[in-house]
Amino acid sequence: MIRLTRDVIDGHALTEEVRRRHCGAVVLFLGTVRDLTGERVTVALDYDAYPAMAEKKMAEIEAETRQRWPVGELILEHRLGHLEVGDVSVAVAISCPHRAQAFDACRHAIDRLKELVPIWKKENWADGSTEWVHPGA
Amino acid sequence: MIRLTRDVIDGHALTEEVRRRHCGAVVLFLGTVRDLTGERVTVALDYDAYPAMAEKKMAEIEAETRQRWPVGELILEHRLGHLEVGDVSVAVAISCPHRAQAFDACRHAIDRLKELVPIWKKENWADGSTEWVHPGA
Amino acid sequence: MKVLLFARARDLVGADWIDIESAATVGEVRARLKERYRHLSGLVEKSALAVNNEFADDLTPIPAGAEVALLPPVSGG
Amino acid sequence: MKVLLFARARDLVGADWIDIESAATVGEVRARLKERYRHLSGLVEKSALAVNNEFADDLTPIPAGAEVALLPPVSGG
Repeated sequence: MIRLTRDVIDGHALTEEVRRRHCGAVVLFLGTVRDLTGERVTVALDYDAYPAMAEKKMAEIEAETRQRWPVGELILEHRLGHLEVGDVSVAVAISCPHRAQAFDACRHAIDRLKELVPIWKKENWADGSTEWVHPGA
Repeated sequence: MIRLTRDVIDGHALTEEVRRRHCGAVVLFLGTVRDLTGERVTVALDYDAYPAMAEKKMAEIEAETRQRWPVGELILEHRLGHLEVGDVSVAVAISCPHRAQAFDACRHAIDRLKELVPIWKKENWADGSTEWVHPGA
Repeated sequence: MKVLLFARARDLVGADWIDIESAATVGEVRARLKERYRHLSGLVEKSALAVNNEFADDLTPIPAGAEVALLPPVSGG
Repeated sequence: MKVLLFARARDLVGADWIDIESAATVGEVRARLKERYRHLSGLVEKSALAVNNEFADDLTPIPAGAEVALLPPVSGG
């Protein structure tokens, strides 16, 4: 399952949603807004997306992850809009029969999301300036 | 922080406990009681421990993990006693500045726990028989 | 034809999308964007283009009525 | 001297610990356990021994008053 949302991400609900009787391992990844990037102080982030394509890419990542690992359940959720330091911006919850599978599959899903999904963040630095983050550009 | 407990493990509380402003990544691992091992059906597990040594080894694993990765906070918790299918037997919650660190450190901690900590499980099979699990013995 | 803009590209142009002369391929779209919006050209160079919600290389043809978007390097997560 | 037992070893003996003649090293403890509790010997072979809450190889000496434990292969998690 994949979701784009403007609401608070509830990691606990995701974790409960993916638990399965035949799965001995659950892994939850939460990406949270960090207060420091290098030496610069972040006070908030704004996330923007190309929603139709972002949902399509997230669905492809889900399908690809299920193809490679015996996933019980998998949820990929990304929040959009204005987030403060400490807020959860992205969550991946997954269950698999065994732990190596759950770790590998969870990590694959978040790595691919960061690489492929058209979502962008804008830094709100402590000095009042803002800056879209475009790695390599 | 490490804990042996006979109570239900609250993964959500652990996740909240480890979140830190300078850490952009939180990983939670939950080990849950699976209904199948190969073709055999489990109805419950009993966990026994050598408590003093188990706590010592868990504390060593925490220290070793903190030494190798920039851990914000780390909690290792293992439940003892009688567990039904679906119950959480073990949890590792961890925060780090970046996600690769959090995944690697979490996985290291649970791998080491399974290798080193004197805790044993007894299968309660569906046919009414029981069996201590001693890999390789 | 319409090209959707996001993030820094949208801020640089001051609009959610721009209208350019019809182009047959993604490469032509890229060339027109660089020609017409000079202050965007550095970013266009580093951006991907999407046709109907799929990443597309410069040789990809653009079907009639396709949704075309300029995607600066992503930073979600 | 006392040797703590766990899991299958405890079930096989029917006690939380057993008393054996004092031994100078872990290897001697292992040998005595195998000698005295025949039905335990296969498991002793595969088990670790701990002295004062630390894994100990057969050459490890046993200090006076040490806590000694027989640890069958662990299966926590």
